Amino acid sequence: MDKHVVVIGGGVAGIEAAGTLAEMGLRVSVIEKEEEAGGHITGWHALFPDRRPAKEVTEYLRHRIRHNNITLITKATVERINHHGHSFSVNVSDGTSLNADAVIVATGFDLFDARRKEEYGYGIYDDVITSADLEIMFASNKVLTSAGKVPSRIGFVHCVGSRDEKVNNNHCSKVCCVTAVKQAIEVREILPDCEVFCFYMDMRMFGPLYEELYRESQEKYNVNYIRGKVSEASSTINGRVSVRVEDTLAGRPLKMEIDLLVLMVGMEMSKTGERLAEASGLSTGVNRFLKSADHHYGSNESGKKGIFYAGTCTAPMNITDTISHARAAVTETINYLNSR
Amino acid sequence: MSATAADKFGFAINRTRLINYDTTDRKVRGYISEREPSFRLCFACGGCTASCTAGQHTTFNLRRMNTYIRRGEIAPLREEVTRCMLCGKCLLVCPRGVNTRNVVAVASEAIRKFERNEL
Amino acid sequence: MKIDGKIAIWKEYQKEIADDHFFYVRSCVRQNFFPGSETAFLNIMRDVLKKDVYEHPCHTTCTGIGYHSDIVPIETTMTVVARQFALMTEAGYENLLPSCITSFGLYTEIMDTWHHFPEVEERIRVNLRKATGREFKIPKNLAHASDVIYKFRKEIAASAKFKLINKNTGEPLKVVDHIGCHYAKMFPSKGIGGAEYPYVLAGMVEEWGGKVIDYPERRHCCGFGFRQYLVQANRGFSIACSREKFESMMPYKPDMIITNCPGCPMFLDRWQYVINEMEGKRYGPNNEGIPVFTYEEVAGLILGSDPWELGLQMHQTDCEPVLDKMGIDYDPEEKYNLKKEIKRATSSSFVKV
Amino acid sequence: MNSELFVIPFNFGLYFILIYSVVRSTIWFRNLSRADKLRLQRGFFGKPFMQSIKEIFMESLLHRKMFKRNAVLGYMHMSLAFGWFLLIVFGTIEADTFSARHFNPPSHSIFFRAYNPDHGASGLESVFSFWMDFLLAFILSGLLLAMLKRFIPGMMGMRKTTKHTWTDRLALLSLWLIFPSRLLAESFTCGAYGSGSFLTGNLGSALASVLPAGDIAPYFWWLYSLALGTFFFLLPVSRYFHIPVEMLLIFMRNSGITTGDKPSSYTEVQAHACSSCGVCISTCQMSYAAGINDMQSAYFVKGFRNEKDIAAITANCLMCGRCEEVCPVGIELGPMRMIERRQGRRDVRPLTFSEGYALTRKRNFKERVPTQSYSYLADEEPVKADVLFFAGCMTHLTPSIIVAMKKIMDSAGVRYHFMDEKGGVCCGRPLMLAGREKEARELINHNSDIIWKSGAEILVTSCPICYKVFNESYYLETRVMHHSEFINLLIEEGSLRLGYLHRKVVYHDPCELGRGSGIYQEPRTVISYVADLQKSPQEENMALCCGGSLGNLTLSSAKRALIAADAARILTSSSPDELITACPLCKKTLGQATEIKVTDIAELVAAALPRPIPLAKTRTKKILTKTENNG
Repeated sequence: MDKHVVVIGGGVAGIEAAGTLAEMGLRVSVIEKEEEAGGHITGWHALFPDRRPAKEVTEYLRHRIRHNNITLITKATVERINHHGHSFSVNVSDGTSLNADAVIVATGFDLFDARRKEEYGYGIYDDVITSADLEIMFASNKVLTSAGKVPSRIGFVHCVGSRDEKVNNNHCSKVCCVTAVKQAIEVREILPDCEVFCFYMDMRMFGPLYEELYRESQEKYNVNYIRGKVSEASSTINGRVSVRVEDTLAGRPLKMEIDLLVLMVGMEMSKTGERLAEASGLSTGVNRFLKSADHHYGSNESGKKGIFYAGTCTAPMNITDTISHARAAVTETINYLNSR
Repeated sequence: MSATAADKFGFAINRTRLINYDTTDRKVRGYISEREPSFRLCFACGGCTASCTAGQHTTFNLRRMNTYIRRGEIAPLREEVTRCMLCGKCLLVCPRGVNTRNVVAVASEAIRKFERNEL
Repeated sequence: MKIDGKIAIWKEYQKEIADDHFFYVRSCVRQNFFPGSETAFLNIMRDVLKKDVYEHPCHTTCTGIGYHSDIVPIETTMTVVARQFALMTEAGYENLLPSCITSFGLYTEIMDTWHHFPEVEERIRVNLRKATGREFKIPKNLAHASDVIYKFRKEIAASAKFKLINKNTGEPLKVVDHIGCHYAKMFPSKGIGGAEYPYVLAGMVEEWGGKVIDYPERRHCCGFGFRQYLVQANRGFSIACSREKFESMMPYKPDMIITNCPGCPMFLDRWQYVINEMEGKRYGPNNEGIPVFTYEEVAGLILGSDPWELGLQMHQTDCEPVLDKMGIDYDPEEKYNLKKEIKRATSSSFVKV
Repeated sequence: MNSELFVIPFNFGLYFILIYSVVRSTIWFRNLSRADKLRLQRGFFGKPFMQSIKEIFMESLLHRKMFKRNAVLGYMHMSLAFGWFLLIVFGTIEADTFSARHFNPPSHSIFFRAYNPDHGASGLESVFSFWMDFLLAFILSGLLLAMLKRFIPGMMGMRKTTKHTWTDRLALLSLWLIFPSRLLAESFTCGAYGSGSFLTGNLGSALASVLPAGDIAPYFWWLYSLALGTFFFLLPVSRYFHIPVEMLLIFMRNSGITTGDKPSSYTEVQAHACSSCGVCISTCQMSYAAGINDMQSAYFVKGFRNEKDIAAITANCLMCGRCEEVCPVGIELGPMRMIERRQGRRDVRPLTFSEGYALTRKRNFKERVPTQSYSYLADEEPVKADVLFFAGCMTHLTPSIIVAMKKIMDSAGVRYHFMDEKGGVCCGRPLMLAGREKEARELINHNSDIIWKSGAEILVTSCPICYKVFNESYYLETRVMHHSEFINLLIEEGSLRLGYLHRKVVYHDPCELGRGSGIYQEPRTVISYVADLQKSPQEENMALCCGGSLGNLTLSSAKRALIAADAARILTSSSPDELITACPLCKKTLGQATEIKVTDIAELVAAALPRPIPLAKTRTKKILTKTENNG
């Protein structure tokens, strides 16, 4: 079957879709806006729930993309998908236009820009960082404040940019809770006598072994959990971050000085994805993610024949679900191409 | 608030209800966690309070007590902790397998010691 | 503190402020809290900035204080505000310039309500016509007095005689800026710099040589909240709020506090005395208390007007320490020389700059 | 034998221990309460005297209980104890008949061979020396088994051996030296003089042919005497003090003395009577099921005796009572542990070696400072009823039992009042188990008041824990019955018509109902009335604990699950259709540990009730002669 499929987005979903298509003998071109394919996972150090090194998965993906049926175009974005009869043409930002028999949209997500939650002072107070920044620190196996000091107390704020009408993101990003627990454990391993706090509204341990990780974080690593949404962060005279929250279980307001505040930033529909959807007439849901034709049995279909969705462009997902979703997208594409 | 302030001005400065985590004293929590490590496992679901025998006759709330202990708020617990009958129903209910009965037993002792700062 | 982070946010909240022909509406309480402020403002606008600021003799209170104290229903307030707009339209002005933060918040709220619910505006027009027979147009631009001073802070700095700098140490004065809650907390886009890091007073202070302090309880309310201080039973909350702020700013050893609202200077100033009476605790460098100023008083000071003419003697916490630091000479005996005050009050040009 | 110096260590040890034991026993006697003194005097001169003597013979010497537990184990203990006893007796007779004077000093008989190396030639003498050799062989066989037990405890039905203190190990070593050294001493002497019977003679001649027997013999006599001396000297601070003290304990027990609720002379005697034999460790489910081996009764009593800080191990016991059932010495382990639980925390300093010999112990019993108080309990409006049904806190978490009981009582036409329907007040036993005696009394008074005012004739409870405290600590005129007894009563009086359920079931005796209150038979008769009751491996007084016991304050849920799993596995080894128990706590704990359905006895009976439940007929039987129209 010498069909040609264009995969927009070279993240986990894009690579997996391309790899599977290539193995089935189709010609695939992958268009990735960054210098390198791999997606957000390249910045990650260890993955939940078993804290295996992220390198192993990036290795798997790097191997996957190296198939000779795949041509990878990096540092390029796609403005529009044009539909002519049974085939598509895709104009790429570097001026070229690709014809394709089918298109898989795998534009993925953007990490919420924590600056938009001004009250947490990201970008203003030195020791307010995001979970992604912390993960980079883990790569160097050293967790230090901006002043190079070893923190004696670290706070994780859940639901930053998720489940929050004020930043127009009412959806839950699913993976930040379990990431916070994982990072809390990693901090406690690197800094055994550093107190760790998680400020949460609900602990959403949705996947397999997630609840066990949560229990282990309490039992073995003595992580503290305070139920309440942090309202504001401010800097103190001794350069720490002062945090205000209501301990809703005690029914009392609470204030605490922290050396490092980690914001668990959520997932949003990627900006480039949004522009592409608009230009190509693909409908997006209330949470601005791409709207699948059917929640239950058509989550890969876009409602337009020949255009399929894969991965977190439809909804927040962990890596396991993203890969399965990508494989499902390939099946749908192959069925479509055969039935045509 | 001193009595003079109230009569001189007709009002006094309200005491803050804020828990300042940097100044609260959490010795009781340490005392309990040492003797009953499962105390850490509590995620405040309230199952114990729901099944509590004493809880039907008086204000005894084990979930709130655990939370207050974690925050070092010991004063409000002085009377409450003495009301538990150690009947053990909460043991059978706790989804996390916290040894709630031993937590109360150790807590009542710890709080008494804390009040007489023997801790 | 990453300053570029703040600047990035300040850029996002640019506000459109008219540059002349203002219709000035006074505050109903500021005159007796800090008498010199509004007069100083008018003189600065007219004499220094050469702006046309018209003050209609029949304009009234915006009844915001009543509305926020649950005494005056919103419909009545809206009708009074409509009458203010009518006076402005009749006087041929389009740029409304309220002196009070609560009024500014109220006008913004009402205009926004009318924007979303035109039928309410219609109903109010009918009310006004029935009550006074007047018609009104929605003001083209609404800016608070501190916005205007912020906008022309450079011009004021140009003709400034003093700087917010400690004369004998050369260090910029450490200034706490406290913004009235109704300025930006309800409509962040309507405040310069937004609600989290408002820049309206910070801009002035930095322009005039001072250094702004960012202390943890910066956002905390000063305690003025109408139903808090009006009702004696709640007064304890009001003073507790002020104390919370003082405790939080203490470590930074601020030299002065600059405010832009009728209530904040009043309570931040008066409550220092009450806290001292109740708990024997004084704040500020060497425990002399932290002087509290309105932005007009600060502008007046750096333009070199006589502190007593600015009404600084009305402050509960003495401002002399700041005056000494800035090197402003003042005559201590004249402070309470009322005879002179009465004579001058009856003279034609009340405040000479 | 020229020098008789080697006798000195033996004499010193023997006279020391004899005097010490007598003095200490008199002190213990003097410290008894007046009532106990009278009991003991009556015990010595009354009927119990013969019973005690018989028990001393059967237990102290023959170790009958050990035999019942395991023949090899029994033989081992019997050979050492009874064998040594006979050795001494016949040694004295031998010395008496063959020496010039009667009533020779004890050393004379112990070292008889040393004094008469060539003894044993004529008829009677050879009979005696043969008999003495036979006894020595008998003891040595036991000793061999004892050494093997150290390394292969399994061979004697023991799972683990006790971890001994260093004094015990030293005493053990000296005990193990005594008989081999006697054998060698006698053999060398016989070898030198060609005398000796089948054992010492043959061994002697074999040794003599190789070694200069005559010169070596004295050294072994010295070793023999030294071993005896050290053993006797260490007796008061070692586990072997159990030898003399157990006899005193038997007399005290048979004359009716029991453990009170405070440390007393009797608890002292019991503490010193414990031989750290380890039978309780092998029986304890905490050991073999949950892998906890530091809190068993052997260690508790040792800690109690040496005043160690045993607060932690005191609390970490299920109070199931299995160890008390198998304790060969018959120490009241439950009450002893409860004494320690009632003690408040105090700083305890373990006794040093020399303090071990002190004749008196100043046991400061520091009462636990009450922490709980229940003044908030409002007086409840009493409700008149013939039968009071007190479900118990735990039963509220197993509603199936309550539903079943209601069906049964309605079907039997019982006019009952469900006393703790709205949650009620705890019966007080869990508090008592945690040593909070005074606080429990508050709850007991509250509940007693309600029961008194209800004027009920029968108080039925579904929880054995409540049943035990109602029986033992409440002062009630009401007849207290566990619901299994009550159902049995209803069946006997014909108020309950029941069908037959063709189900193969096994019954688990809850600790507090079986061992705790002696109710073994009623539940079994009720069950076999409605279903096919099978035997289970460990039943009645040796029934397994489900692991959920409130007796243990500090056990983690994971360890409880291990015990429950092990108990459930054994109980359901005959794979019955259902596992029946009579306690809500056992039902919940075992329910989580096995696939097989775990139901309460009330549920089984309720299932056997004929469908539909007939209108209650008049109750004809004498106990509940109430004419009723409806339930």
